[in-house]
Amino acid sequence: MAVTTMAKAINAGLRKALENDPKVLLMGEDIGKLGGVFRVTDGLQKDFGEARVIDSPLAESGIVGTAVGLAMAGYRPVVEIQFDGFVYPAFDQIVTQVAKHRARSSGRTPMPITIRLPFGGGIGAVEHHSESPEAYFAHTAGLRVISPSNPVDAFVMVQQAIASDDPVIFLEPKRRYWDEADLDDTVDIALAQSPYAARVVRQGTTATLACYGPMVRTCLEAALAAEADGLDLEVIDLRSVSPLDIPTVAASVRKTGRLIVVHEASVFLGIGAELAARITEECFYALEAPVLRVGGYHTPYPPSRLDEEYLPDLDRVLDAVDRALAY
Amino acid sequence: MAVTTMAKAINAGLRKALENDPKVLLMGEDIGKLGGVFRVTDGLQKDFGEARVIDSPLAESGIVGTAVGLAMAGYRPVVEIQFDGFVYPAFDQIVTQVAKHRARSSGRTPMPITIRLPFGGGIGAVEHHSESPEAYFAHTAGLRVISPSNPVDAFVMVQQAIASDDPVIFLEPKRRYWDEADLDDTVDIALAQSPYAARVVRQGTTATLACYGPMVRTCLEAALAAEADGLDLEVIDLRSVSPLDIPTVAASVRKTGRLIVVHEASVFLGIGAELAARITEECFYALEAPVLRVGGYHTPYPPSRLDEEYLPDLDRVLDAVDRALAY
Amino acid sequence: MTADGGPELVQLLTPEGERVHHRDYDVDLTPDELRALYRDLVLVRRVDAEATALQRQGELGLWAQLLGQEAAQVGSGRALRPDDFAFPTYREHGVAWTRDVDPLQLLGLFRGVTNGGWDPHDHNFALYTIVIGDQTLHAVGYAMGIQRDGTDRAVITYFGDGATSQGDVNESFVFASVYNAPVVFFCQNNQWAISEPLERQTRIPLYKRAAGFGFPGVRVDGNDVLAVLAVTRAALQNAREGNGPTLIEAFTYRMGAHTTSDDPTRYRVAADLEAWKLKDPIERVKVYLARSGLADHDFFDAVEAEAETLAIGLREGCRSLPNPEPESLFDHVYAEPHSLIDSEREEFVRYHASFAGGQH
Amino acid sequence: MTADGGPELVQLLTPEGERVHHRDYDVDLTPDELRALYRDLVLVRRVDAEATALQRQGELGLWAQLLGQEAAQVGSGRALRPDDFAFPTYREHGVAWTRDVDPLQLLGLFRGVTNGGWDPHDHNFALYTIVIGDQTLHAVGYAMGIQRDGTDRAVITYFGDGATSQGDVNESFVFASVYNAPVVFFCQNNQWAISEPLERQTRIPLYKRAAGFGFPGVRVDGNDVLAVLAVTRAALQNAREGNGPTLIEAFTYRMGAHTTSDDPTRYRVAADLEAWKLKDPIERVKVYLARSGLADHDFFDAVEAEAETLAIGLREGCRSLPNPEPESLFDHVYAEPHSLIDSEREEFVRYHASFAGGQH
Ligand SMILES: Cc1ncc(C[n+]2csc(CCOP(=O)(O)OP(=O)(O)O)c2C)c(N)n1
Ligand SMILES: Cc1ncc(C[n+]2csc(CCOP(=O)(O)OP(=O)(O)O)c2C)c(N)n1
Ligand SMILES: [Mg+2]
Ligand SMILES: [Mg+2]
Repeated sequence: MAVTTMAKAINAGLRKALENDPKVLLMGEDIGKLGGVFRVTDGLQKDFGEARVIDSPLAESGIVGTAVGLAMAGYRPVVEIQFDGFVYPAFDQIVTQVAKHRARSSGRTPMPITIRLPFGGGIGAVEHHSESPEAYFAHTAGLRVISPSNPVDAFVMVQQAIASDDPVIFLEPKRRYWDEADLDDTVDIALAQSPYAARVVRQGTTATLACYGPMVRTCLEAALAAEADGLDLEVIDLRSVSPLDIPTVAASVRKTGRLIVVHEASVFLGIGAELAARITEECFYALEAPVLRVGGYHTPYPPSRLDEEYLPDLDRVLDAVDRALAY
Repeated sequence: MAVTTMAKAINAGLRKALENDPKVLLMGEDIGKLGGVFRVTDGLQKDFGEARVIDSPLAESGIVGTAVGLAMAGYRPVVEIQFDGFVYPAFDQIVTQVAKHRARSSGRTPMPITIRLPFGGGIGAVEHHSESPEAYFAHTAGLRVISPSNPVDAFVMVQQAIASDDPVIFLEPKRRYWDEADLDDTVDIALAQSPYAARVVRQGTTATLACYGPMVRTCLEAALAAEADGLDLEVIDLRSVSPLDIPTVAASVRKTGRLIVVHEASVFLGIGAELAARITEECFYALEAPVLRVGGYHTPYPPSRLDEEYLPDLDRVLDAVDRALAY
Repeated sequence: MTADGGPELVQLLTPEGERVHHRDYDVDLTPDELRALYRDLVLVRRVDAEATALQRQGELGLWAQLLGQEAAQVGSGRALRPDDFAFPTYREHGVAWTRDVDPLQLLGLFRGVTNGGWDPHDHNFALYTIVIGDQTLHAVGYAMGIQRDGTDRAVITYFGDGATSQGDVNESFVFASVYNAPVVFFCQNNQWAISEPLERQTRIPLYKRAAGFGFPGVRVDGNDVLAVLAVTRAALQNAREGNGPTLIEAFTYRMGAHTTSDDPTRYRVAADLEAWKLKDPIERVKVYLARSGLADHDFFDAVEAEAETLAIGLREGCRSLPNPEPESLFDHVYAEPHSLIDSEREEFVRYHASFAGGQH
Repeated sequence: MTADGGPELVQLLTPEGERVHHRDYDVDLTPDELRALYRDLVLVRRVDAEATALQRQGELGLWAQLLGQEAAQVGSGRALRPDDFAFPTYREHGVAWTRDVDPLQLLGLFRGVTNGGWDPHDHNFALYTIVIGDQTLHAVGYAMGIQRDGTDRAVITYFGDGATSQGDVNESFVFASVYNAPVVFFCQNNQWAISEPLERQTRIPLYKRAAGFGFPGVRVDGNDVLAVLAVTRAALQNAREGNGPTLIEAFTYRMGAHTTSDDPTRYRVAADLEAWKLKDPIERVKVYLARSGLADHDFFDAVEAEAETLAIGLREGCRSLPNPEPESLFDHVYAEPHSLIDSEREEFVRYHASFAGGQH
């Protein structure tokens, strides 16, 4: 047990994966000596060598495309995309090859590839460094899309992603890299909870907040603040956005009657849309208000001086709760 | 007035755009002498020359990227992507540049680019020739995404797309290229209905079917068949999937109390998810059943011998109507 | 650009069937090996012709013909070791033949009963790749795997002249060069990308592209099976010995349409076709074998007969290729259980059962 | 690869300030022009230093330093005609200076008050492009527009050594070559892509990449403002005359960190830095001007004084750069009315008004 940041927890998870399976490789830009721009791979090239921790040429399609070939050759590539806004050059390889190749080969050629993607805003960065592209990947059959909200999950989930024979888009909430928690790095991932199961991180009765990644902390803070107004909010950390754990959310909504989905990504066709549609179908008679969504606007991510105006925060979440309760 | 196929109607629309504005250029693979693999640009290079109807090198990112530069230089590029499955190499240029550049430049540099994309399945093609990627573009702020369902709309809407100072993803329902209709090619597009307005193509009272592109004909056929069972279905041709014309759909749902959204794209995070979420919010008390969705499964588009099992058809639409009425 | 490939063209067997020598490349083949190459060429062409016919008869939705490219594919395919790995496009039926893929398995994709067709690992031959250029990066990645395995296997990847414009193909050159990967880039320059002539993709010979990335490029007569074999063997050997990638431009011609849906009369003149007919990849081998007394009528007749049998088997096999089970839609999308797939499959089964039940 | 750029390096002014001659390139500048170049170099370096300081003081969120690349940027920028068009990356502050972009406008993006900053059309200088390589295709497209306009303008696009690995950059080479577009590809090889040395992107000198695509490539001493000016002028002239693209590799060194968030001590040795200090792009010009009596102390002092004033103005201007209006989020996303933007803006206004109303 030691207090660890999320960045260090992922580093520890990667280290374990490299230790446990000689076929695991890390690939990406600046992940070697520099240890990545967020230092998530710090020290790994030194300890595992340049053949297993690979500084790639500056070409995302090339990185993912060669990862596909390495997977065909029996390796388990873990790709780091430096920032969310730089994943698009690799979109064809991800959507056309990584996602579909297993089905194309009738299951003969699995794609055990993990694509690590620091995502989300709130770090005062320049354009392309604050995006939330998860919906693109969640809409793509063949991919799994998960995101940890805390260091402990980060440590376990990154190892589960790497151990999976399915390709996993692993979304790292970059603004939570420095959040700390007590980490027991001896936990056996085989016994850990499935990364595709949502988790109720706060019990409540008034309404349900569903969120993932960076918004989990925001929603917990909102729930805490709401206590003052006598509101008892339930908070669910989805953990996986593809697939979605509908039963866990539905069970909560049957209890609270109200659901608010919160994410940084644009609301229009964001994860909240799918969750709203499904939960409404599952819990039609239990819902006392329509599922409300709090998220990004239908605009490019703005200059960072507008981070706070753009990103969902405690107040916007509570405003939605008020609107839901007004029904 | 002459009976025309959708392919020929688009050809006529492109011809008008080339005639009316010397800044309009067509770019794409095999659009010159061959006239495109669907002959949509047939004869245009012969009549307008190689400088305005450009056979591009085989590189989609290059085609869209150079279109961005041409737009900056004051031109109106109309890009043809040969098939839906080949748009992904251009995804970065579309999402990062075409969609965002106008906002980045505070409106100083518009992106009057039209990207023509034959989309959808049902033509018995090999892999990558039957996809429905519209949700990726609809989720992307800065783009407009529209699709005609018939030759007359195709003729008008392609000209409206080209005339727009915003970038437009123009989805051509390839399996309907050979559908015919009477076309009056003298219509003034300035006076035509906005492409962003949905159209009620069949009045009804029992339930509402919302659809676009290739599914409009399918839904009209379903509505006709349903008459026999005494069901009076209203059918809405959305025409635009980004933005969505919510008022028109909401008005219909307030009347019918039931909505079924139909599209070929995967249901999970497809257009139906957004429409379901919004209409439920708008018409919470008017809905007698949850919004139901009929669409593709969460799988890659299958080998073409499974076209019929995969694609929504009359029976699947009516099955959903039955389920909606069962509430 | 010279229509005949220019002086840099490596050739060991002229269109007239004359065996010539080249300062850098040669092959020393036994009569059996020479006859075997001829047999390959004839059978591969016959498979292609039969598949084209099957498409005309409506048994296939589409077919991408290799007519004219037999030597480029057989020559390079036969240069491979069984444990080498090959990454094809959608036109490498001749290479598939050299990798012992049953021709019938090639038809599945074009008939629409599968998106794949064979087990890549049984044949060290990847599935066909339709999206232009994608496979070249897979090849480099696979070669990076070989480097880590520490074996002396090599990889070959196929692509066309049009593909050289794709970013992915050029990125594959960068990665292969930087990592010195054991990969051979085999470009079949058949002069056309559907309707676009070579001039739409480059203004210099394609083999020169390699120099810009720091590895050797060579242009070989793609209709000369011996030259292709020699050049590809050398490149593979180079890769095995740790000398990194080579780009081979096989200068050839697409004698047929791009695919059975294409109409070349819209964009190219018959004269070119006539000129290239004189450079037929099979005829020159036949002449050489006959002239040099390495094969007689009986041999040629036997190969023809074998081709006939092969064609009949293919015809029958194609018609009896089973359609996929509807429910197979949901198979293999994921390796591990997936709640959405499970619920959609359930719903799918319920829905189809509703017909059986005559509900509709 | 030779650390000194090798014999192919075009140089007109040695690091020691000695004017040398080159068989292919030369410039004939008046004393005024030479002094103007020196002034450019000094002021540009000062702008960069001041911006770096402002970041340290928390006035900027980030800054990408050009330290060491002044000559590459000023030399190429001054080779342009006002009506030529330039496409920068995020580091071309020196080029911006030559395009009369107010240095203050460069800070907006790094302060986070805008994603752009200036009117590209006023300066014929595109907005900074952060996504590596994207702008090279825009440059080729713009050049295609010029061809259709029928003018003799030319385009230049900047990118780094790392960018040469991107598919888009190589596709831009293909399109420029095939269309013979009037564009100059100006690659500042500063030896590093963040922490990755040149060897991660190529195993041969970058200027040779052009040969693979059928157009000329030249390597110039990127720290020699005269050589850069001469080589870029020649390439632009070539483009104007319809001879198509040229790749210029400006061999230079990133003297600072990649950006203010970077820590180069993790990945490179101080010795390199020391070696390159001896090749400083400004010092050599100063020595040359002084030795040849083209400038005296008064001149050098005056430039220093001007730099000081510029810096003060920049400091004050930066602090007073206004934050964007919250509601401006919704401006300019679309040119024409958009129902979703309108409803979100309404909701946004309602929400913020609710605070004013003290509801929360
Ligand atoms: C990314 C992508 N864009 C477009 C296509 C459509 N297409 C299929 S084959 C082809 C031409 C390929 O030409 P070439 O690379 O020379 O190979 P060839 O067909 O001549 O063997 C095109 C444009 C595709 N399959 N993939
Ligand atoms: C597509 C993309 N991938 C990654 C990045 C992150 N990144 C920013 S600068 C940089 C290095 C660029 O190196 P180079 O091209 O040599 O230009 P330099 O910074 O040295 O001027 C990287 C990897 C990016 N901006 N865009
Ligand atoms: Mg070809
Ligand atoms: Mg660099």
